[in-house]
Amino acid sequence: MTAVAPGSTIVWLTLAAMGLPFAAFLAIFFVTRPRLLPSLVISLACSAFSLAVAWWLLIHLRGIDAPLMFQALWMHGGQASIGFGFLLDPLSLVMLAIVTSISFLVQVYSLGYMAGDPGMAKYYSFLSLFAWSMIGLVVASNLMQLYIFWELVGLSSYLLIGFWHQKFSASQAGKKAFVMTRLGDLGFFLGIIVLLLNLGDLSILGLNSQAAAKLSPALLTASAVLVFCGVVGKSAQFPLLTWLPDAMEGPTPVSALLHSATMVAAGVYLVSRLYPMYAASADALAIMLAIGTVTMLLASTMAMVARDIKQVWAYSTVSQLGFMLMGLGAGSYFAGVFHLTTHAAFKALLFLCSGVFIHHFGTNDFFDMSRQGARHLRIPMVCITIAGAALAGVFPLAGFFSKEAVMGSLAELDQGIWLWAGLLGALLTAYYTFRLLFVMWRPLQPLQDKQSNPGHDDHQHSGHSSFGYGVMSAALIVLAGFTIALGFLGDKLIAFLHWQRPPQIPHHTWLLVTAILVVLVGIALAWWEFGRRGAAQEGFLRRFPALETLFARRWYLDDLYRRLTDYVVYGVFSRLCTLNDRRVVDGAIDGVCRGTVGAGWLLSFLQSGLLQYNLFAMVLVIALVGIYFLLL
Amino acid sequence: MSPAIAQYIRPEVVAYAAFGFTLVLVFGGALLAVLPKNIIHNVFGLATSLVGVAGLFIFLGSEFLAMMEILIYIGAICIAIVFAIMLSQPMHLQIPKRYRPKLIFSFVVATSLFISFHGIVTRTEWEPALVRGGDWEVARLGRLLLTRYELLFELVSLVLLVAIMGSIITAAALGGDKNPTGDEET
Amino acid sequence: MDSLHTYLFVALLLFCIGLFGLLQRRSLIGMLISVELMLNAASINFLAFNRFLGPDPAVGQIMVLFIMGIAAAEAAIALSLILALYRRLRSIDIEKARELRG
Amino acid sequence: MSFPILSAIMLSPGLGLLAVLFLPRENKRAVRWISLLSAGLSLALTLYAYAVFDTTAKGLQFVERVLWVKSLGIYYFLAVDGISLPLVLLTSIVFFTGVWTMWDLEKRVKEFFALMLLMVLGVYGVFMALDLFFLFVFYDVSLFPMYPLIAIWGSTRKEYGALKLTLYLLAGSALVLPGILYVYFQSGLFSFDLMEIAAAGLPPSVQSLGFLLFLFGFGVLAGLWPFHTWSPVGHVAAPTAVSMIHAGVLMKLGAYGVLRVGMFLCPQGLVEWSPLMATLATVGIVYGALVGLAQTDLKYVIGYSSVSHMGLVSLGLATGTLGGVDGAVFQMFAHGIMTALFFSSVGHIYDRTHTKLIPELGGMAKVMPRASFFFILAALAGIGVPCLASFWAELLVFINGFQVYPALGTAAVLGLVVSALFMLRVVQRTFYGEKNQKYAAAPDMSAVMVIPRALLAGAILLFGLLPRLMLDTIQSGVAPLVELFK
Repeated sequence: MTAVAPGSTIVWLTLAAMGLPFAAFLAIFFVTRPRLLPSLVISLACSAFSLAVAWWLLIHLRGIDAPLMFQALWMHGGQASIGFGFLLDPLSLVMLAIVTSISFLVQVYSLGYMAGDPGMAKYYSFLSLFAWSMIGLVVASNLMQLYIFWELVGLSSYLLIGFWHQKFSASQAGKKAFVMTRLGDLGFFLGIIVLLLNLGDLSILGLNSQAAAKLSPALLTASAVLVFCGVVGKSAQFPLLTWLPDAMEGPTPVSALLHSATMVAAGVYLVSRLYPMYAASADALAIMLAIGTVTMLLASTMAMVARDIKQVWAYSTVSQLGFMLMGLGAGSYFAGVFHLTTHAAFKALLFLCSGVFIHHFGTNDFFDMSRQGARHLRIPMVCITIAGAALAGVFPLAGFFSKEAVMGSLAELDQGIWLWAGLLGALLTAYYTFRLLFVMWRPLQPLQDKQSNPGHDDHQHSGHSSFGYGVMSAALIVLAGFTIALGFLGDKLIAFLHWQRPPQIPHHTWLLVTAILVVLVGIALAWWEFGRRGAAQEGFLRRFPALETLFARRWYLDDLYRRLTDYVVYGVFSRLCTLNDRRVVDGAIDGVCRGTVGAGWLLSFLQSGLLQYNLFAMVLVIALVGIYFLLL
Repeated sequence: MSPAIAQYIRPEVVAYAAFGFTLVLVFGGALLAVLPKNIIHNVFGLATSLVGVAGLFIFLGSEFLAMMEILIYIGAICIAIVFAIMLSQPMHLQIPKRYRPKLIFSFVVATSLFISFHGIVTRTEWEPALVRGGDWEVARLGRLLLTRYELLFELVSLVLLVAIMGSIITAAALGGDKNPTGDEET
Repeated sequence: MDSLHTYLFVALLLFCIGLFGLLQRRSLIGMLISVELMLNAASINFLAFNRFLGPDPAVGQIMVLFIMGIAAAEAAIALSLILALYRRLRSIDIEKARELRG
Repeated sequence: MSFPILSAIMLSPGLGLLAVLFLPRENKRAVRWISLLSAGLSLALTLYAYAVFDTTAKGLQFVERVLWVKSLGIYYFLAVDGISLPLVLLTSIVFFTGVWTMWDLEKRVKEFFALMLLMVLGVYGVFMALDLFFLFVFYDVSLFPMYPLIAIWGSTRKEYGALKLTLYLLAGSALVLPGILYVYFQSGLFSFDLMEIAAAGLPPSVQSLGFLLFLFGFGVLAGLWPFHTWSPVGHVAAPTAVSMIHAGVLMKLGAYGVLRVGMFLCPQGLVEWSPLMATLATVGIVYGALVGLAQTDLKYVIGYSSVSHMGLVSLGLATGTLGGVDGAVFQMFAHGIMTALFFSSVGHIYDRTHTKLIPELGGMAKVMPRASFFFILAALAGIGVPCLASFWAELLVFINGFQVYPALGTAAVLGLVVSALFMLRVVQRTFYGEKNQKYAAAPDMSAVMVIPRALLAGAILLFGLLPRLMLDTIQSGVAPLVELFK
């Protein structure tokens, strides 16, 4: 697949789409931070521009048959020469469209949500920084540039999570997110080095085409797995997933933008970007499939017991990401990407609706929300139900089609276990989604008077102005539209992704039926325990308390990491090193000083006033020298 | 004198006897100067030893030096020492107690030096100078002192002058000391 | 009597006796006496070389004269120092003079 | 001969020193202005030299070579190539901002600036001199002012810190001197000129011992692992500008010494001892980060992070590959600027709150947003966030480190995660959290004082976004050097 040099208009437009958000960040952060309005205008204008460019490119390049690549030399040192530029092919165009539209919607939504927050300008500058790094990541032409923007995305997520840094928990969550993703990036970086040293060049097209040929299978799998570590870190997969639920400390629009649709999807995007390389090594796909499944099941169990609305959606994001990786691991490139697209839409919608509720009721716990009459807010309730249904995979909505695509790919695999895991995951997803929806629709003891305490969970702000509510609901409606429409675009997407030559995906009617059945069972279970008139709204897990605390404590992963860092890193290593530093090295040096001083003191005895001793010494020496020469 | 004794009074025997007597004088005096605790015996020992040394000078062929030796060493230096003894009061009463290890230690050091130097002396082959003058006349000595070694002569006198002045000043500095005897002080 | 070695032996013995005296003496004057002995030992050496090996007899004798002169000067100064020391320390015991210690 | 720009750069602090010495003590303003002017002059000249420097031509430029002592073969030989020019630029930037940061110093201003000017004169000399004799003389000239600067104007445990630092560094130079003499005599040329000796080449046995001497002699100043304990103690004790210059520039002196004298004269020595050097460096990286975790004093934290970053430099040098040495030199520059920014912001915090202890300092971001911004930017650069200068350096060093020593490379990269953890932990403990009531009244940086820090931050950002500005120059200097190691 040789790359075609794009026309100059495309070059300038794409570079502008990449550069403008960065310019906005610099302008807002350094210049217009004190004055709010100009900062908002700059940030929204740049985001709108990138959105327009993205959609124009998508439409304009709809029929292209070869990727467009433009690259300029950014840095060269020794044999590592790193280019900067962009690569436009169906995958990056689709992802670019998703990223820019959701970031624009979130910026619009934040006008309402963050109104009155003292650091709003700084918040928008960080959003622009994130937009720049995400766009840079999506259109990156070589793996190193992708890695650089990958790190920048991590940085902006750190800044945004810890936005309200007066709250200790927020700064703690930010630090945890950064360090955990950094741990993943460690593997990614090593993978890049291995690829660079063995392949010489890191351009994505080069990797996809020659990697399988040039690298030995073992080396290919090793580098694929190492790069996958980055995905595990960034998309919060099995070992490193505890940072995402904590990342909910950040403002909700941030959770909607970063921690549901775009940033965490970067990992899945990376895998699909290098899919030909991954497809070449079966073991890498197997590992991906395994980790995806484990994460999916683990996270959905955690979501079943969470009481905080954002935590539920965070766990659901982790599990859906696992689901996407299962799709990719099962060998279907289209399933992963399709689910990623639909998931971005409805998960963002879920978060934004929860944002409205949090903004309105000031509490994150959806049981209190519903008791305070959450069901009276018309638009968010309808949107959250649509999105919830899409998440669970109810028929007409986007979620159903993409889940069905993934299930289809799982069915292709020879071992049946993966399919069963997928179905179980679908069941659990349906259960915890509708658990939340039923609790929201049918509160147990609804407070009669609908007093609205407009307090916000963490910052003061005078009653939600109608403008704010209007803006927020506008964003919700647009996203709801997407959730509904996206489902039907499946076949157009698959054609687009495979350069107009879509592979024939076998269609199992029995799979379709079982999927629908499983979802209905999940909904019924949720209805039985939460929706029914006399339901106790406690969930069947109440009967197994041990299991419930296990899920609530995130399978004790957090405690493991806490113990690891506290005892092993702080306790053993740094104390050991400080001790060594203080005692051994310093000790040695001070010892030497004391030694010299002591020796000096000792020698002073020789200088006793007694003349005769000196004489003794002198004569004795002469005599001994004489005798020595005699004996010689 | 009976013939038995006569056969001993041959000139070389007399010479050896005389040499032996000088050696006895020298070493006896030296031991006397070193060993006894009483300072007066030491001075006396020194004097006898120097007389012996003067004798040796005669054996070594320069009578003038022997005379000089007796004049300077015994005449001047020993007398000066005696004066010092007298001036520093009844010190001969304070017999400083002998310090045994020091004694042994210095004996060891002295003998080790003796052994090493003796080894050196016996090992080296002393060759006499190629041309050797025989003129031992004192007049020549005087002429040389005032011609070739004139500087030496001046130097010695200068040193002596300075030494004398120095000692006077050191002693004079103490003149101001009201109670030279220092008895009353505690 | 007429071989160099005997004279060297005598001088060396005298020198070592003087040295022994110097080292074990507790009083300054004793030390002075021993120094005189050592100086005379040196003079004997000079004259012995003068008689057996020296090119010109006069030189040796001048050297000995020189030694005597210096010895006299030295004795003079030593004695005045001894007196000064006595004034200061009330005794001429060498062990007491320790001001110059390290 | 064209205008002797290098001597001009070096002597402008010299002239400043003379002028300051003749000024009356009370006239503090004049002293400050003159030292700032001389620093500004040397900065301007360096920027001009940097612009005029022709990156395509390999080898030395702006050469000034005058025979000084015929019998010993000592030449007044100043020249600059791709390796030393960035470091001269670093010195001028850090010195200029250092003098500006110490603008409101009140205690014995004249002596302070005189000593600072003397030190910088020495540093310029080392970076430019290519004659072993002059190199060593300037090396010691730059070391000696360190003692009075820390002992008089320092803070916590200043006497101990100053004494320890100076003794350490002199012990280091005590190793370097025999090395120089050893090389001088073994080469048999009876000339101290570095180029001549390198051209003539030394027998391998000489090279191996010579390299060892230079490695450990200069390594002490470069903060090589076992000899690093003086640097945190020294930095904590030193006043702001001195620790800026010291951590920012003097530690690079050591690394430059190892590079210019050690590796240039004894390439075989490097080939032979590079495993040792690489291991020590990697231990330094991980060790510095780990110990940094346990510190409570801000300056200690920065001190240990400098040890960790200097370990990176020595790892880069140890690889001996083009990319590795490139990365090492770039890291010297980037780390210099970053540490200078670190110390100037901590200096500001310390001057206003008189405490550097992290537990007491919580929530400073609200109290002094500007100082916190600069500190956080430096912290992010320290972690190696892309688009900031030290990212590219670390990238190059890790790639080549991994290529030459895979195991050490992985350990070094692991050190990166630990350093991220400890830097963020410090930032969180010091700046985030509730507004600090105890120091609420502490004033933030005045507009004038922001300019020097902004200059440093701008340099980090500029060379982060456009690394080729620096890398092309460095490459032209490193290329001829790397051939020697084949």
